[in-house]
Amino acid sequence: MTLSSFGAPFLPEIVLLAAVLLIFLLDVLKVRRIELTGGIAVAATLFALGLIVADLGFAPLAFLSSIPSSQIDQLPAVGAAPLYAFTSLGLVFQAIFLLAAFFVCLASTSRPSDERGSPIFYGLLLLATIGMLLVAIASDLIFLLLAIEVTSIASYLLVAYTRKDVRGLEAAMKFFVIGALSTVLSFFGASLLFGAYGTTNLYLIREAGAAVGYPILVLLGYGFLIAGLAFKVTLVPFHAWAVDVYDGAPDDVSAFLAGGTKKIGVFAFFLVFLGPVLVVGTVGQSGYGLFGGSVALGPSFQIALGAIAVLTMTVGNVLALLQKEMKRMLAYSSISQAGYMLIGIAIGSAPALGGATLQVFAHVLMKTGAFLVVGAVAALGVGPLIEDWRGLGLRRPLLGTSFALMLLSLAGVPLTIGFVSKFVLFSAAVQAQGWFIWLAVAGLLNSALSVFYYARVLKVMFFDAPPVPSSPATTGVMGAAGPPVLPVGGLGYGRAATIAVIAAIIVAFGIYPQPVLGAIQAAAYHFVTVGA
Amino acid sequence: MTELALTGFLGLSAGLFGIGIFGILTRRNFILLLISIEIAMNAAILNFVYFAAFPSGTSGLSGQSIAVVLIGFAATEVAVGLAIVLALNRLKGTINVARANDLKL
Amino acid sequence: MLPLLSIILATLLVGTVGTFLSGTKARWVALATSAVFLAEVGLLFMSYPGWPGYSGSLVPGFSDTETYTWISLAWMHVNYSVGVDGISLIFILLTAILQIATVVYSWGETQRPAGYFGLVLLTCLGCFGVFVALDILLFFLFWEAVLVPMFFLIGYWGGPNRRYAAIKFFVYTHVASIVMLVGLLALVFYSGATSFDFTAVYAAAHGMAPVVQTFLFLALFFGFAVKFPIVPFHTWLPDAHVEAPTGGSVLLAGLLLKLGGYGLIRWAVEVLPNGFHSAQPLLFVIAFLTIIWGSVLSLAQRDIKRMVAYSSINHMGIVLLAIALDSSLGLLAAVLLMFAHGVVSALLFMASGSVHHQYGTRDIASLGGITPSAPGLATMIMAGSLASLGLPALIGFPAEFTAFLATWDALGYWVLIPLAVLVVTAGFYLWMMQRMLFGLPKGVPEHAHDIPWYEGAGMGLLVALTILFGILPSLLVNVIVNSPIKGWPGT
Amino acid sequence: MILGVLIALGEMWSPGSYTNVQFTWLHLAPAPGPFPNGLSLVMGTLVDPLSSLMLVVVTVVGFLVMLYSIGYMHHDHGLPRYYAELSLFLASMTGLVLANNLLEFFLFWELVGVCSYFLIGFYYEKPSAASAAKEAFLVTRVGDVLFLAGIFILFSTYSLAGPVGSGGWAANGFVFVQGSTAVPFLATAMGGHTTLLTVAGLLILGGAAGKSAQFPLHVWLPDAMEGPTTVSALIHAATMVAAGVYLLAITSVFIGFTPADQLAIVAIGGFTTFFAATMAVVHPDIKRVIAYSTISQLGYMVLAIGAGFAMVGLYHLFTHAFFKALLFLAAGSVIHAVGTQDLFKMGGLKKHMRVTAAAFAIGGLALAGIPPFAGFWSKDDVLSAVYSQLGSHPLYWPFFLLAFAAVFLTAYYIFRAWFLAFSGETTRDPTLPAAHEGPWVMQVPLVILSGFAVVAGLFVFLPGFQSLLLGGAGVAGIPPTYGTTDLLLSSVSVGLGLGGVGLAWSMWGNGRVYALAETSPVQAVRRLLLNRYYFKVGYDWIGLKGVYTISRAADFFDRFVIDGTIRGLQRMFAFASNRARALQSGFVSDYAAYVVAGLLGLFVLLLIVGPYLLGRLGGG
Repeated sequence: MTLSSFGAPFLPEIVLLAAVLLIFLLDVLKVRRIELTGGIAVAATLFALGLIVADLGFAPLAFLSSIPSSQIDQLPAVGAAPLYAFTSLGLVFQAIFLLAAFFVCLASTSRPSDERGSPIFYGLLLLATIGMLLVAIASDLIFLLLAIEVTSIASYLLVAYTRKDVRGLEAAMKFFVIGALSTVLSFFGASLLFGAYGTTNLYLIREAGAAVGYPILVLLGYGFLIAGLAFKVTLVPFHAWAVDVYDGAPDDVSAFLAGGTKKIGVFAFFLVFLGPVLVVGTVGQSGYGLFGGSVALGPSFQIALGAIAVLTMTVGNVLALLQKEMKRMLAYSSISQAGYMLIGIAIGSAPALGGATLQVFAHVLMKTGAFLVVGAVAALGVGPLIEDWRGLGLRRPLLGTSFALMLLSLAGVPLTIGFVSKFVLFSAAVQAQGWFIWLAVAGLLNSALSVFYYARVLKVMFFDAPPVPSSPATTGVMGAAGPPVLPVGGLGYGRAATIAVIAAIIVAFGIYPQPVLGAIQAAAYHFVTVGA
Repeated sequence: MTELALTGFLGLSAGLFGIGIFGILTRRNFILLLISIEIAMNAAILNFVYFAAFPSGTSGLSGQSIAVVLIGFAATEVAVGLAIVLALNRLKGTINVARANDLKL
Repeated sequence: MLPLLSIILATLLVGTVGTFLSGTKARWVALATSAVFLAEVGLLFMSYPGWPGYSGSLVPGFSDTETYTWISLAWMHVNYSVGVDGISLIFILLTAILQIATVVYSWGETQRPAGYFGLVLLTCLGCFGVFVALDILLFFLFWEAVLVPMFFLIGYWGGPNRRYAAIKFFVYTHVASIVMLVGLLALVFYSGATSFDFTAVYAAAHGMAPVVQTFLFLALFFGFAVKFPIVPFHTWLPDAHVEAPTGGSVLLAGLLLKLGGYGLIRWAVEVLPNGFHSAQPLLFVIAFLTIIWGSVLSLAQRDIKRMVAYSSINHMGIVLLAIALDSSLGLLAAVLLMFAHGVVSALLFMASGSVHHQYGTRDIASLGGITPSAPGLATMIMAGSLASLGLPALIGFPAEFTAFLATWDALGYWVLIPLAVLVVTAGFYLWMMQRMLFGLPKGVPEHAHDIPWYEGAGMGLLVALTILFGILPSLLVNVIVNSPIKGWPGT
Repeated sequence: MILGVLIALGEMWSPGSYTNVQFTWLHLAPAPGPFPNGLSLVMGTLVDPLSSLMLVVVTVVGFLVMLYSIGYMHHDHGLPRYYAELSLFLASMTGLVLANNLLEFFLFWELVGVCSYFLIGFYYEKPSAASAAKEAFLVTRVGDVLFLAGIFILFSTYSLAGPVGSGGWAANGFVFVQGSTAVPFLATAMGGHTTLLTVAGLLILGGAAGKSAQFPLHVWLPDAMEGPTTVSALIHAATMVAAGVYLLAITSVFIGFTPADQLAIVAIGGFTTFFAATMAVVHPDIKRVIAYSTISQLGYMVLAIGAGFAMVGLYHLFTHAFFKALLFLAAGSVIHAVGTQDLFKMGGLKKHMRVTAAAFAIGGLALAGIPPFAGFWSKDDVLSAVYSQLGSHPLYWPFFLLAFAAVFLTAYYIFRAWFLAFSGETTRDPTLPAAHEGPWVMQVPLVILSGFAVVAGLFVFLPGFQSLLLGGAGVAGIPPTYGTTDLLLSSVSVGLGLGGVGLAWSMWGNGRVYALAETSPVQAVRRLLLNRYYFKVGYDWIGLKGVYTISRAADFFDRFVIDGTIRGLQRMFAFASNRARALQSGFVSDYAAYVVAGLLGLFVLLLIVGPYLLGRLGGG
């Protein structure tokens, strides 16, 4: 018998919530050993992940499946206005989110075991994860935005959870201000749409389609909404906060923000512009041109998104070129990566959607991994500048190799997942033909541009001579005297395992992507065609 | 209600929103910043209320209920914001956001 | 029938990994791998028509093909699909030869030998893959996979300015391959073939509108032209060569440049005939430009490596010309030329590498009369130069003869341009020899000795092949002309 | 050698051509294009009158020179290299002679070129030798390139020529086909194509001129004297330089020249005879004097072939090979003895070196064309051959006369050399070592060659040899006939020859030295001649300075313009990146401003740009 007979489609969220409560309870009881709290978090995310994967139809775990397949990828009854709906693509995204959360939880168990803030860290992290999971099943604009806010508020606090670190607090402050501003924008846009359609339910909005009283309200509303969501996805020019935040936040938190939370914005874009709530293409037979005449709204959304995508990729890369700090360089590169995902949204075909989703998956692996490596290296006592990494690749071959793998994957070098995702994405762009091929060209040229700074890091890590051991940057590193050296050459089991696993996945799916790619494409296909 | 009234209401909320945005752009004091954000937020909430006043055949969340929810949400947001600024104030001794710019370039 | 190609790939893969892991014993592992590789290539030839001792009838199309599904979606299908024809066989043979020659030549490498030999093998692996790939993604994959090891070879084992050269090389070629990738994708999706397999694309592409074909051809051509390299996209080559370690230069000139020519033949000229024809005039202009430019510039170089590098540009220009002729003879000539240039330029780069090891400089003007102290080295340089300037009974001659004969047939008196350039080519080689080998000893240290045995062995192998195939070019030609192209028997 | 002579003898008994087995060197299956029946390039051998004649020369002289070298070179180092290269040369030369198609011919042609390169540079420590070797290779290379172009034209123009059903010339490997009658094969085979045929002929003439040092590609041969004298004797007098003449011969026999070509050939040959002779008149270096005379004599052969009598040209080649080798070896033994090449330092050597003196004198007489020595017969045939063709084109006249004038000069300069070296009482430069004869290995070849120099011309009267000459397909050999015109011609030329000798005796005999007044206007001419009409200077200027300057300029362009643009692009990105980073000011208010600006930008996109583009593109 399967769990679904209990009719518990929200089991993953419930599990995480339970874990949160348990952790805080233990905190109250002054039980703060990181092995324990972290263990709980790891177990919870892992179990939730298992549930989701089961729901996705992964046979070996079928006994775990909690959502009856009859509820997946179904349109609601006519006139019904559900707050949530299960789509297979949503489940894929939930899996991806949980994966990110799981990696971060696992890796962060390697922090000093007596750290006081650990319960808060794990609690907030799981809370944010719950919000992300809710985003993935939303089907109502307000529900969606509130779910996003759950994540946002949790992550504001997460950035500042140490409460002692000025940089962290400054980052949190900036994060909060810009975040609140974008929230306002999103809600204002939602209110305009509510005015235009008389409802916030995405299904009903799609049914209403072009039959609206005030198309200008639709345009403005979506304009505000794009601006609001763009904050999450860190699209230029709504990106400025991200660099400072990723830089200022604790490494593990940066990993979670860059690898995890920003992806909910991507799925929000999917919901608002594609899929069951397909606005692109349905609105617009009779649109409203500013200079009179009728204009298809959908295509002009596509043009706008395409423009933002190109802008985002270019600015992100150009700014990353000369960065001296490793974390800021990674932050900029993650901004440019967001541009690639937006390409998929701008195109809006099933292949493109699948490509973007694969890009999200790849990015979760690469960025989470990269930031975790940064954290690990920092824990070894190496400074924040790229220069400080001189010769690291030769002194720590395995660590260096896995980081090199992540960078190469970010640069889109073959035999890595990063190459596959870009390849599929750009194939989709070319396949869509029309002017989208220029998106592919722009994206590819950008990835060429990005090679500059990734290659620079590789050069520093592998070609340059290591700094003289006496310099402060390296005292206590590399097994010399210094802070208590953790197992696995100062990395700790959790981090070492996570990094190794991520590197392995990057290569494995880079060589044979069919399993994940097939599932994602199928889900994307359902997502755009269901009910249409 | 008439179209005219609606445009008037819309004008009001647009004005509120504009004031809020202007405040966000110009204020350096974190508290004033928070207040400006709330003003702009209220513009959105007001919108929901007016549009709810329109008779529309569609179902789903009603404007009023959304408004109520959003008011509650705004409160939480402010709470979090204050928490952050308190901690910041404890460390830097100021709530001037312009003074917190160590992270740049 | 064994999946020979996959076996070879596996051999190289295992050998590479083994070399990386085998520390100071790396050179032995590398040597063993190369030997096995060579033997397997021999088997491959035995099973191909046109090779003496082949006792089967001629099978049209590609032979030794294997196809397994790799990525299969509703809208795109990618296969692991490999196969060879006469043309690719020639290049595979070149790969095997250069690999073993390089390994032997670099026997004395002391700086992180494991990494060095591993990267050498990895480069050869990539090139082999490019030559056998019959699927666009697979092709592109190996194509890109070649860059990385070469990047590290230049960047770690290279000369004083190696970092700049390495990054320049990587970015240059990477940009090119990106444009090429767009072209390849468009090739698939505009032709309506959802499959990336060569045969499918080949079949579908012919139906495309000439305009589209032209654009696609130009995109692909740009990608290949940078690898060639073609003026004005050539400036990465001299820097890369000058900075690269000898082994790196050898593979760079011997194999990487050939990727461009092979790609052009296999993926552009054959697949997009209309685009090719409309682009022909452009190709001719570029080819002549490259021929003249390369040879005139090599005359100006003081660094012998730079000189050889520019002469490579000149030779590859002739290759482009031969391909652009779109005649059966021209194609034969192009393939022969690339094989010849592969062997000869490898030989010359090894020789200049030895010069550097022996005398600490590669500056032609500051050396002189090295023959008495190092007759072996002098002989190698002389052999390489004579072969490179197209002396009969050495491998360069049949290639250039056929090339120019084809040029005359297609273009008439234009052939006088490359012929005149031949004189210049002879000029700078002879001048180099006069200044460096002859005359009174200059820049030669006391008790200067000849090159070590392994360097001699590496070069000797190449010299032997130069002579063998120069006297019996039919060994190669009979294999080449059994390819399924240009109405040759293999069709 | 023995084998070579046997083949030649066999050829004498039964004229005709034997082609034995050949192997395919490169084969291209039939395919659309210029070679519809396919193309094959083969290596084979063809023995016919021409080749057998050359074979005799190559083998005999080769053997004698080898013999001579044992003595001459014994105190040089690097002897293994010397003999290896010499043997390689002989092998290649034999291959060239026996080649049965133009490609194979070209192959060996290049190989002998390389051997000559190596051998000229045998004393590679001497910069002058290394430079001379390079020069020789380069100048001949120019000729080779022209020759190659000629081959291309012939091959593709006549790819289908040949007996019907045979698949055509290309399919059969372009082997030489004997014209059935006195008409060359290809000229008739395709009928038209005369323009192309003319061009091809001129290009081949260019090749021959390069190899045989004809004007204007003559500069390399005098410098080639940097090599050992034996090499000069074998390669640069008897065999390799003659290869050009041989090429013209087989071309005229098997392929055929158009009248325009013939005129060009006559012009080149006739002019060169005189041109080279003038330079020999004043030169102080004994070897170079002989070298110039070689150029001039080659001119005679070319002249004959141009006039349409290939066998006559070869006949002169045959005799010339012997007496010119003789002269060189004699000069060699002189140099061996006194260790200098400067005629003005020698003198009075005949007392110490009777054999050499006699040999040199015999060679000189032969060269000067004094009967009954070898040179007389063949040169006389050449002249009468040209004379018989004077009617075919008025322009033949001047070159005919130049050739006649050259006879006089020849006789003069060679005996000037003889008197300067051998006559008189003692050496002018007392520092020279006491002269002595070389060992027997050096004297025997001198004697043998002297014998040839005397009798070689008379071979014509052997029936076998005569048939050999007559058997040369496609052309009529000219055996000496004593018709009135020829008698006249012969007497005139002999007269000129004697005159030259006489002049030489009057100026230089008995050790006299004729010093030209510094002020006399003739000095200008002398300087002009000594500087070889400034040809070498000019070539160096064009070839080295000119091209090198251009290439330097191109190099500059390459480094700074082409590569510079790329680096400029890189810098541009760096600059942009640097500037853009300033936007990341760290002030949260700025970030908020960006957000609002972005919002406005979005509205512009959605409300203005989007509709506009859609209007242009007509929908997404």
